[in-house]
Amino acid sequence: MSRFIYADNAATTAVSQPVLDAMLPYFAEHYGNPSSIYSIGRDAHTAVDTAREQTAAALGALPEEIYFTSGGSEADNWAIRGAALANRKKGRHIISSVFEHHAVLHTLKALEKEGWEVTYLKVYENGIVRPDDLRAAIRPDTVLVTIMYANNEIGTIQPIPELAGICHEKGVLFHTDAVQAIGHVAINVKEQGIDMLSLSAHKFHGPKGTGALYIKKGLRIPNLIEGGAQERGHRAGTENVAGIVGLGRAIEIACKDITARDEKVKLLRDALIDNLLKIKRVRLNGDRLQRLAGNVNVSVEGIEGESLLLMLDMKGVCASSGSACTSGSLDPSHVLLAIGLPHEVAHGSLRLTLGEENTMADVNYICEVLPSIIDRLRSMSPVWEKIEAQA
Amino acid sequence: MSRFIYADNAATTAVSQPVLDAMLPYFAEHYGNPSSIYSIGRDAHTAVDTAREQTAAALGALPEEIYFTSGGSEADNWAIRGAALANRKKGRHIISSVFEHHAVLHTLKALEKEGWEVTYLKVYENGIVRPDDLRAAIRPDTVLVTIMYANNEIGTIQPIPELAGICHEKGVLFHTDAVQAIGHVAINVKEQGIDMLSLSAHKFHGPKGTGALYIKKGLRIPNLIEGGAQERGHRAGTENVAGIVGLGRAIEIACKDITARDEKVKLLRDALIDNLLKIKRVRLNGDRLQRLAGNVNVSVEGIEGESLLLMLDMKGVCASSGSACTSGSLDPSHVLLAIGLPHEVAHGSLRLTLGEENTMADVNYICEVLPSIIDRLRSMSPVWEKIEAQA
Amino acid sequence: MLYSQKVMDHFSNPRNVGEITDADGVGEVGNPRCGDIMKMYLKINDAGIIEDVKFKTFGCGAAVATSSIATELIKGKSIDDALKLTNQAVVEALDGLPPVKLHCSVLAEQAVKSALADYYRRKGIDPEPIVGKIEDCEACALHPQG
Amino acid sequence: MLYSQKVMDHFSNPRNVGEITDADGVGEVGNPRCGDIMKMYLKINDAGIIEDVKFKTFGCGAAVATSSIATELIKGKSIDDALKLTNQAVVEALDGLPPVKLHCSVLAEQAVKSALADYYRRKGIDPEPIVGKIEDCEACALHPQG
Ligand SMILES: Cc1ncc(COP(=O)(O)O)c(C=O)c1O
Ligand SMILES: Cc1ncc(COP(=O)(O)O)c(C=O)c1O
Repeated sequence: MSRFIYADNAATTAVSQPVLDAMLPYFAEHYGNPSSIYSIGRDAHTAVDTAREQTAAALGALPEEIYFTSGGSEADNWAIRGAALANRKKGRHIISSVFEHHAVLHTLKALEKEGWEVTYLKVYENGIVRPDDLRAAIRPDTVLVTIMYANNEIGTIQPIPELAGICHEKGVLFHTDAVQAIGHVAINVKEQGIDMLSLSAHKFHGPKGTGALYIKKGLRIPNLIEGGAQERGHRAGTENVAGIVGLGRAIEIACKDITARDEKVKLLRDALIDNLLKIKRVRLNGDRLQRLAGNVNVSVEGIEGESLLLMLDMKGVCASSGSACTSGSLDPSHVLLAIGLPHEVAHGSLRLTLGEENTMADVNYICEVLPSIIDRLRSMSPVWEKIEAQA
Repeated sequence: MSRFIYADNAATTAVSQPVLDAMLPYFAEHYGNPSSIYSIGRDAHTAVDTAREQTAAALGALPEEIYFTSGGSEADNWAIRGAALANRKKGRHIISSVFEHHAVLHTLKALEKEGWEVTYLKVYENGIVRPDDLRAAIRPDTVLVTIMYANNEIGTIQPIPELAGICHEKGVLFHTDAVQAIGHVAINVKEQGIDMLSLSAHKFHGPKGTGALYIKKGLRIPNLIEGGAQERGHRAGTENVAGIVGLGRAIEIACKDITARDEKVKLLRDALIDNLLKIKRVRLNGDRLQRLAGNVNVSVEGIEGESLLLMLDMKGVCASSGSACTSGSLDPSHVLLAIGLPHEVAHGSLRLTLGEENTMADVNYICEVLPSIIDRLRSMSPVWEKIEAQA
Repeated sequence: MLYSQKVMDHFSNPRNVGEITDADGVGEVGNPRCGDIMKMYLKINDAGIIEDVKFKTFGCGAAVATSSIATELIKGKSIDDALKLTNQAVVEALDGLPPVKLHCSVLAEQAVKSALADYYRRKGIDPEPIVGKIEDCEACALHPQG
Repeated sequence: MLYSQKVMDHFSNPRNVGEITDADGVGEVGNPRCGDIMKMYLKINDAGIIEDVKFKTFGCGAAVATSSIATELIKGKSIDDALKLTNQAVVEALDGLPPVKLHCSVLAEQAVKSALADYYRRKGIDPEPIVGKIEDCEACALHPQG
């Protein structure tokens, strides 16, 4: 394999050198338990505090509003289950969207079994929630609205400040899963009226297994993980110090110069989209403009996604088909079905998510190898045979 | 500070060089998402599988019985809450002990609020649960027994195989928090009849923020963290690959040659205990023989633990007073109260936990500096004044 | 999810891909909703020997590989032998399949049977007593919950 | 939990440790169950000036440091000034205390008041109108839940 192109940055990213450098001393050197009183424990404690400040600064939050977790999934579970339980007396209605990440959807499904009612807002063909739909869905017993900031598959960015504004008018809590948005969209929780926000370090060159939940000061939700007094008594367990340090450094870097970085990545994305759309019966999924700078998601009629990925891998290109988190499942992506794709087309989707490390040479290479792979798979596809016959 | 002696191995340990070496490639090199289909994703997947095999081998379990978590606390929460919810129909009675870790106790407290009933077995002056007490406590509606393998403060080892045997006779699930026992006690879940077991990597030279729950094949408990299909659909969230790799390597090393290592550490421990007991009004907490090889826990009458720790720190000695996880709290250790210490004596406890890195020179140094620190603190203590007056 | 080398070999160099225009039996199983369709063409001589076989598949790596190996396993064999092809045999011939992909081996077995059924039908023979009933979504039922 | 340098300085080199055998007022507050006891000795001259002060403390680093700084803050001062000592002043003089340790500053304030109350009591004066009531576990009530 002569070339290697990583184009799956929405699945995960490499830990960057400055982040790794920041983390390394906390494995074997400053290995103290942050709860300990002696010097190496205090060093660890200070390091966690610094990461908390870095995270708060990146979000426009206060340090005491940041709670470290084991990742985006835990943060989503905690926020949603916590808000539901805390407001049980007020009501049992929650509003979300049909195309949330499974960390949100499966938590909601579990709550439905326990007696909560959930309204899932439509996202239409462009993959964007409509504020008017939210306004209409809010009821007196609605206790929580949770809408993702940017979709992980098709990269569409939701009108979060507007949605949060509607919630506040009506006195309803607003949570957003911002796992895909951090480092790509300028976020200020205060200005945007966000009450709770989930994030995950490995999506922005931090380590896997570390995330955070922002909880607005004054808001109280029950703990998901009980035990020691870590995270001011709200999230038990010895802190993943190295991971937290990595998260802090990574978010600091990711939230600096978002615009400049995005401009660069958008050029690559748009070149890639333009080229892919030249291939017969290939369509772009999700709004063309309201999308993350690096996200390309196309459906290729007549072929199935996994074989496409395997062939791309043989050419050194890392890509994905639907969400990496659910590749254990064989159902077509719920996101693609949500924007109206027929099942068979949803099966043939390809997600290429670019980052600042990618170059125009990468894009050119992908555009070079992809058409022949598609041709080859189509030539052996009985589905394509039918499409061609009908055309 | 000319000397540095780490004697708080029960709070946490340094990541060892072979463990760190094993982890490093998974940050910036094999950074793929284990759910991905391309080569760097498959590398990560294989690495997680290897760690699962290493963990299973260390416990005498099957790889598919191991579920990675973010640490011991999450594993405890998941096991206990999960078993309670899964068996809700059978009954709502749980048995534990009074001196469990807070990750267990606080989960039980939360369940009590939700309608479960919990019997907390006594641990007596020696800090050991009596099997007959367990036998007497089991009721037809008992669904779970959770007893820690070794106590984190006083290091006493519980008669787990016997306790598990009683549970099986009666058809009750048995969980053990083995966070402190791994690498110090030979554990074989099959031979010892353990249904669920929690562990945490950072207690045996693995990284912080990674743990595992062993769940016996065939046993099903609901998820604590919902979302993607990771861990065969039972624990969502992108895997902390580097952390899991570290856990695997660390447990492999820790569970090899336990006896030889323990013999060495016991010599240090016993020398330290013998010397400390020569100091006036110092007593050993917990059974002298049924205790972890590295655990020394003494009460020093007339002084308060934290000042002792601060003074030791100034002499380069890292120690702890009660559980590091709860040092945010000012209440005296519930463990020391459980073995019958009066409050004021419980406040003056000192835990020194030795590991294989410690030497007899370390022990000698501690024995050299400690008496004068104790003298100094006693000389300014109004409590000591009274003890002396009464004597 | 890891594929064996054998699976990857059959995926990247699938044997017997294509169509047989004058086939004696053609079968198609699966459905695009589920993400897998296999179409199999058989050329069978008067002695009841499968002289040639070709396939076309829409599906994942395992779907392609199981189709490919199934054609190899029946090519040159008698109809009777081909009827004995099981999904286990397909899995074994590929040195195993990930659990989530086992349904592909079922689909490959069904594709062969479906083509044989067509062969009998063309001859005016009711295939069901010989080939058995081919359930439409037998394979889909194996899909695990994500 | 991090202590300021000032706290660490007063903990490692506490000022005015000891007893005054012929003290004019002695106060003891806190209780060993809670983990903190402070005992304060005052020598007060006829002009109402605190000429000497000593303390003994059983407690954490913050308990020792707050006792120490409290003695410094009142030494050489008039009784009236000493009565104005607040726990906030103690905290400020130490460049802050971790939130879980704030109760120590309350205890230090109470120790001074308790010694002054003893001084008045010895003089046959009811201290309560002057010093106020010293609640037994006022400080303990500040203990946060772990
Ligand atoms: C006995 C015991 N159980 C559970 C835990 C919690 O483990 P962790 O801090 O890794 O969540 C600890 C240590 O902190 C422990 O000593
Ligand atoms: C939108 C979104 N939410 C949540 C998650 C879950 O994050 P993690 O895998 O770190 O738990 C992901 C990524 O996997 C995501 O893309």
